[in-house]
Amino acid sequence: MKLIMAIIKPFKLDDVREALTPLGVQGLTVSEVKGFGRQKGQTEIYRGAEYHVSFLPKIKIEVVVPDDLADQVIEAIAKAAHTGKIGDGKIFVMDIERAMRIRTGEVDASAL
Amino acid sequence: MKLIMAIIKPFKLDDVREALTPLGVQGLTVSEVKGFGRQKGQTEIYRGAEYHVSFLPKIKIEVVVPDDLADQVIEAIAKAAHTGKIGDGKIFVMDIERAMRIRTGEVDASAL
Amino acid sequence: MKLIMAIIKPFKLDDVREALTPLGVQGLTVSEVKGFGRQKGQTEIYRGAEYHVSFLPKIKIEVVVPDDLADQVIEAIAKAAHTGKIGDGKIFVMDIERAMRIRTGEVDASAL
Amino acid sequence: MKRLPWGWGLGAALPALLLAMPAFAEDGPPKLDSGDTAWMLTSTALVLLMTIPGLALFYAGMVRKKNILATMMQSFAICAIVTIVWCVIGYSLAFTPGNAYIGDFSRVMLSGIADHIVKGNDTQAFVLESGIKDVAGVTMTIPETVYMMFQMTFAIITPALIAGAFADRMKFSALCIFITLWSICVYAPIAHWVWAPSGWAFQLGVLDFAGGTVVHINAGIAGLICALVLGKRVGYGTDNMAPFNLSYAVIGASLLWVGWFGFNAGSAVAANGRAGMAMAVTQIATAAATLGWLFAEWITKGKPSVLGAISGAVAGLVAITPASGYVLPGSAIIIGVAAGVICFWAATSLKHMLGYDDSLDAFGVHGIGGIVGALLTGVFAFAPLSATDASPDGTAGGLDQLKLQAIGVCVTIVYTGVMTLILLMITKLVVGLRVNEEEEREGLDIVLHGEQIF
Amino acid sequence: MKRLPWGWGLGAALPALLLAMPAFAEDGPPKLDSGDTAWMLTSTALVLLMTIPGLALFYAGMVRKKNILATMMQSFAICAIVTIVWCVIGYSLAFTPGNAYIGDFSRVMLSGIADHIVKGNDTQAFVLESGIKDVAGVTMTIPETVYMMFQMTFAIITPALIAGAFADRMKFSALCIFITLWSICVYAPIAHWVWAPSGWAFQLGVLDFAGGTVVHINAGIAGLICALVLGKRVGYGTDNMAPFNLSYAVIGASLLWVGWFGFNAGSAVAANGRAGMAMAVTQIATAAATLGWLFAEWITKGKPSVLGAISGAVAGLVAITPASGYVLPGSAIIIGVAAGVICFWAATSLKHMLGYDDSLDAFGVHGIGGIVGALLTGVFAFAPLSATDASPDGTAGGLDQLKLQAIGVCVTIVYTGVMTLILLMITKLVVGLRVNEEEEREGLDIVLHGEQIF
Amino acid sequence: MKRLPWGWGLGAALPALLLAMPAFAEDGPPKLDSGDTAWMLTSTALVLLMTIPGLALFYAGMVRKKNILATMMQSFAICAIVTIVWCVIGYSLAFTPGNAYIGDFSRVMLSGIADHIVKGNDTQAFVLESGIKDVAGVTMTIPETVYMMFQMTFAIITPALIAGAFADRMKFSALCIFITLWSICVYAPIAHWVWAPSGWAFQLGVLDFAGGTVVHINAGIAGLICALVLGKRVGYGTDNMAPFNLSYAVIGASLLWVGWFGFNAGSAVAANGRAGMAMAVTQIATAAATLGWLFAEWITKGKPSVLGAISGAVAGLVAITPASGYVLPGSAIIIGVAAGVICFWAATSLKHMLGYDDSLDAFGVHGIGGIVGALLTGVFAFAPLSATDASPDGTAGGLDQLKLQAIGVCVTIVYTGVMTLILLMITKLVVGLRVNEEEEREGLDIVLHGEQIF
Ligand SMILES: Nc1ncnc2c1ncn2[C@@H]1O[C@H](COP(=O)(O)OP(=O)(O)O)[C@@H](O)[C@H]1O
Ligand SMILES: Nc1ncnc2c1ncn2[C@@H]1O[C@H](COP(=O)(O)OP(=O)(O)O)[C@@H](O)[C@H]1O
Ligand SMILES: Nc1ncnc2c1ncn2[C@@H]1O[C@H](COP(=O)(O)OP(=O)(O)O)[C@@H](O)[C@H]1O
Repeated sequence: MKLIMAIIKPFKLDDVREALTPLGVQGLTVSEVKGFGRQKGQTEIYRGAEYHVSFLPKIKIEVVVPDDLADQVIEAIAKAAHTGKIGDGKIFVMDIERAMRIRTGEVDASAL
Repeated sequence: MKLIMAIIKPFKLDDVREALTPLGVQGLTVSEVKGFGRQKGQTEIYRGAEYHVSFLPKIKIEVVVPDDLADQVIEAIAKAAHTGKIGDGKIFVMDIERAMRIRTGEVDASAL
Repeated sequence: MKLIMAIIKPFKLDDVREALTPLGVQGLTVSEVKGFGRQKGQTEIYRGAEYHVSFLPKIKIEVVVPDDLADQVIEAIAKAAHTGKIGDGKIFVMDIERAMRIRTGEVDASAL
Repeated sequence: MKRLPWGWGLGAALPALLLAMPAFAEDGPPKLDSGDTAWMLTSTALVLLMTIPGLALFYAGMVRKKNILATMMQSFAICAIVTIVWCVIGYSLAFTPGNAYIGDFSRVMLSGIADHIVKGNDTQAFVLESGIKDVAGVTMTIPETVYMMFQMTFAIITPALIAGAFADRMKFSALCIFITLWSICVYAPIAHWVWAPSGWAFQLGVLDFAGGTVVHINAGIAGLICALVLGKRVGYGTDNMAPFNLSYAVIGASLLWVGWFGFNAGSAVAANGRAGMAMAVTQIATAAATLGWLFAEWITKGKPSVLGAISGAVAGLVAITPASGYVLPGSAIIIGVAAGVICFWAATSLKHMLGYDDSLDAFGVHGIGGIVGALLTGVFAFAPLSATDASPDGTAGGLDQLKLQAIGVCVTIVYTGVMTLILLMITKLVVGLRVNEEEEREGLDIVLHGEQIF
Repeated sequence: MKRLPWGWGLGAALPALLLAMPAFAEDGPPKLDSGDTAWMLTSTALVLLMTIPGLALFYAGMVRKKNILATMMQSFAICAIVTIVWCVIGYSLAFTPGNAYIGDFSRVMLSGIADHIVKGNDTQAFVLESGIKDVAGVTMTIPETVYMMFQMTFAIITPALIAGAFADRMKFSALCIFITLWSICVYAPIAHWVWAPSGWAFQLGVLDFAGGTVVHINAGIAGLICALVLGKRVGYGTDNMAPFNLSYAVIGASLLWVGWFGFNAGSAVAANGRAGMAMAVTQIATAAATLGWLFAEWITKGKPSVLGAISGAVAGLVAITPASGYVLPGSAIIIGVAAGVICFWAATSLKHMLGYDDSLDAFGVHGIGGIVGALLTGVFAFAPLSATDASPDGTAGGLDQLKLQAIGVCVTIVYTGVMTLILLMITKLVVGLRVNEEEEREGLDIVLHGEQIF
Repeated sequence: MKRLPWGWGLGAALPALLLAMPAFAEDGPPKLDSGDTAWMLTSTALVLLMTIPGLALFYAGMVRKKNILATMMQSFAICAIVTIVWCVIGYSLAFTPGNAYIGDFSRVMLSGIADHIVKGNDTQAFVLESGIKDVAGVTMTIPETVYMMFQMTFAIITPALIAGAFADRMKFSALCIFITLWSICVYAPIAHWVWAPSGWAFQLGVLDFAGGTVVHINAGIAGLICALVLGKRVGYGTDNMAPFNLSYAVIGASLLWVGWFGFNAGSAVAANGRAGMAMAVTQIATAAATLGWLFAEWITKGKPSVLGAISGAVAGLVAITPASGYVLPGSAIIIGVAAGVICFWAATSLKHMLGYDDSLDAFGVHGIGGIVGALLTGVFAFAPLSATDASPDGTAGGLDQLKLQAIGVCVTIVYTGVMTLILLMITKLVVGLRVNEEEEREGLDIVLHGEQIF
């Protein structure tokens, strides 16, 4: 199994989720994160004190899928999250050794 | 070493932490996440605009343990986080190559 | 490529980011997390109900770097995040199989 | 057009004290009453509380996180802008005799407002002159400064209400220009029609105790036009636009409720039985509307929402506004329930049927609620409450009065609709109306003001 | 039972003006005073502010995130429900003569409240009739509408206080039913006993200036019964139930403090020296209680908490309530410190010893604080303050008065305890009292109202 | 030194009613006026609202998350502490005759404040005695309790303003000690100088209607000294110290604005034309200052910030405070714009040039704004407004009056500067002033109070 971790623009979350459902992805986990990258933030000024907002709000999606689904999932995410503007984000892939569904104790592929 | 990543129901956090202490787990990291899965959320209606809450609040626990402890830890988490109702969550296991304790510079097993 | 995941004290974030820039690290992702470890929290009392704050606020940095940069990055983080006091945090290293930049479709090293 | 002043539209200009202190007219200048002045000073503070922080919170509690500060800023900046506009020209245009359609320039920069001050104090109470021979002015028991201030708070909240319609997407520069123009060209004349003794609606006998037409229908229709001209928010209908922190909206609605006592009971311009009855029916209608919306929603959608309850409360406050000095508690319950149910339908069904994006339902709640209230005032007006010395019979509800009310409503709708459209076009030419799509996505807080909340 | 009215329980019905304007009784109908009316209109707004948004924020600031909106909704919905109940039947039951235990139906739907209105205004001030031959009524200087409204805000806040005890777990439908019944069957009679001239406690001479028994002991005991009947929250004692956003509680406590000036100084029913002294002792006792709780906590727990400071403030406000028109500043400090320290002990130790789960300490603060205040009123009452024309000696604190106070406290405890239990049982039969465990875990915001904050 | 009382500094002690009710001086004790009393009771509530929750929110909205509760606690605890200090000794030192520099002990523990109470009510209004033969006292129309309470709210907010300068780093124990000493040794004497008829500044003819010197310059300078003595916050200039939740600051500023009506219009000590004009110029200057800061920032920094708008509002409120009873609307606009622009410069440039860390700009807004206002009062005073029976010509602005104003400003700066330094040193000796670095990093909420928000 693979853990696909995608950092995307927040307003693309619903698009991405909808793109994954047809592929049979039944679950995923998202977190609010802040990203630092080529995309530059704004400057905030509070009574003369300037703070450059170098960290921009992003959404991190973590989804574990069977090996054979990984390519399609990556492609689907990349397509759905694409705007072509700087800051669209990244997709990283890692190997998952084991998975378990807590409710049933099922493991690996059937746990997803 | 293994990184054990568990997505659980929020109110189970204390139970899980208490279940890990006897095993000698001395540290772990948790984040608030939102989960999408088989468990269905509620519908929110704001003046006629309906939003289906497909993302439910979950807690993600990340704990790095020596290889030999992994099985026990997985089991302990699974047991403590179990309610038997849909949405109990998942446990994923990944390989960790290196670990370091920032304070002392200790590495690997002794860094945990 | 390696995913370097560092759990650090919140006020060290800017130092760490600044330490990484000279190494050529162009992006990273941070999340607010809560850490449980040797460092002990405070006790909160609300009208006689005591809650021990066992989880302390930490920042998790996730940065993906080419293999050859990993050592320097780890070192730089460790140095910048160091205070020598308990609770300084950990650095974990994982293997990343693939990476993709959503905007351009570039993959692996050139995606970082 | 020239009728006896018994059929006044009055509202905030209620000559309630003609009765209470008949001696005034007889000899010497009208006297100040410290109790009435105390209540009007308090009412002024209460109505200001409605806009800042009341409305600021009510509106900010319904938007997404990225627009919370910008939404609060709208109310706050409008408060500052309209204060200056009112002081420079607005008050003069609204409350000096002029003609039936607009006042004159005699109070520009509030000139002359200190004329009666001798040794630090007003030596006589304010008389709102009719400027028309044979038509008596409205004699009050408070200094002119206090009347001017009380009216200013009405002039402030009205454009601030409109902001609910264009929230989340209007440029701040556009807001500054549009609101300045609107306050002068729309608010001041309509206030003059209805509340100045020389105004045509006042003379016609349209009843509007505390601002159903002047404030709510006016703001509601202007809001609708804004929503139509600016267009829908980016992502409307697809993105999740759930309120970020509805608890702010609850605080805001609560402060609106409390502050509205100043709005309605203050419109008696005295601390007397009329103020007491206005406060009572305000409370009762608001509670009835809260429960009306709440149960309508509970029955049709399955759950009684908090946003529903507070929206109902505001709908009730709006609807009882024109009626508050004229109706009895029983009628207040009916007006309240009607407002709650009808506004519920307007905000949850009508809006979606018609397809405009009135972000925070300025039209659905204030426009519709104001119309409901203005018309029902014509139905339920209880004669002894509106009676005065000059008009001992008062005005009773009925078909005749309903017609007058309908005229008031229609003319207001047409005038504010057309003028708002013109002023928006002017503003568009000068600075443009809307931020661009990317800015809208990023959020107005950071884009317009360079700030954000956590 | 029938004594001269000098020993009235009075409280909010204080015949302060018998003194100030003795002419009333002599000839002509009692006259309205615009200054007194202004202050009572203001006081009404202030007391409403206590419930919404004051209490809504105070309570919402102490619950977990998932219950914040539902907790605010409790205060808001109770405000709407009780308004209608009061208008329909509550006011009539409480403030018409009836008998010693309950009023009659003469003011149902507020019928007759507009009777004295001629030409838009009340021609005479309100007299709270005793209905008993040879016992004078309480003559006021304000219109009846204002008195009715002022009393309504008391009727609103009392059940809203109870909600602190069943927060986090009661069904909203159960709340609607229970509060309606409670307002009619518990609040109205007790208000009648203590504040109507025909009430037995009024006649007996129980002192309760602004509602120690009627409001606080009443709500506190009802809260205790609710906590016992509903049972503990799921996870009580094991889960972390730390307040999500204590800053709301600070805002709420602050608004309670400010609003309480209307509650206590407004209970003079006039803008006079009695109101001034009531405001002063309210401020002083509250400050003393804040510091009392704060230092008690600092010494025993090592840190002075913010929740402690604001809880102390509320405890002080509660305790000075029955005493506020009768005691001098020095006594106010003693009452404040006593309330702060004793309520600290009740909320942090007694509750855990007895093991009930009164979520937000409705009993620990309002019940205990109310009892402390009611009894100390009997100790510290300063005769010249409670003196009137009819009773030129006033009532001095001492063993005799302490006994009367204890009778008032005990009867209230028993009556409200028993009745609350019965009404809860009825409600349970009709719709059930509590959400189920899973719903409670998920949180009332989403489960009951379909909404949530960020 | 002994001059006729026509040149009083008056401020909150304005003998406005000498004019309105000349009968008082002639025969019998001065009479209470219920309307004036109603307004002063209301004003007291409004000024308390400024501190809790107004200032608590304004300040808490500008700090980082970890210090939000501790910042609110500062305002809340100061409210409690100063209440007791004022009751025990402060009021006596400020408002009894004593000598030109300090009052006496005749009102310690408010002894004698109930002396005129007969049958529950004050039989006569309060006269603020001069204690000097041939110099008349200030005769009021309200009870002494009300005057004492109104003044108490001023005594509360002044030290609470200072807290903005040492926010984020002072120990709570140090705060308790320092504020107690400061209230007695700095606030009480300065209030005596300016507002007691025996005070030297009063006699000299320094104009300070509602507290430009006594409240704002005083607090601003004390804040500057605190900032210098305590030193910069850990991480100042490097860490991100952006406000966590600026929306709180908007609510706070709004409540300050509304409450300031009580502060300024209440300083007329009557519900009359002077109060009306004071309210009007307060509103106008505040709006002008809001727009002044806003546009200054828009032009120089590119964006109009919300923090800028609300800071401008507070700067305007501060600057109009000493002038509010003496100037006309046109002057109010000038004072407002000047305050907005100058305070913008002080808070954004001057502070950085001089390099002190005044966390929330207590000095930049209150100190500078107060000085601007105090001096411009001397320029713009309009004679008919300050005129009275005793001084029929009033005081007109001009070089002479400007000099007097400058004297008032300078002496205040020196006295408060030196005394604040001494009291800080004493406090440092007793408990230390600052938390240690690690505690400061962790945040005062958890370290000092053992609590935190989400
Ligand atoms: N090396 C990296 N490791 C982890 N996260 C990264 C890395 N580089 C970029 N990111 C994340 O991806 C986001 C987008 O990157 P950015 O450089 O701004 O634009 P783009 O993806 O278009 O090149 C960043 O905000 C950050 O969250
Ligand atoms: N494939 C997946 N990848 C990542 N997270 C998942 C995945 N499937 C489920 N989850 C997480 O697990 C949670 C529970 O899953 P769900 O399908 O609702 O119930 P259950 O675990 O009982 O099957 C989800 O809310 C989500 O956070
Ligand atoms: N085994 C672990 N797995 C995951 N995170 C850990 C682990 N041990 C510690 N951490 C994280 O590192 C943080 C610091 O650890 P702690 O034991 O308090 O101090 P130190 O790093 O100085 O030994 C913890 O708060 C937690 O977030």
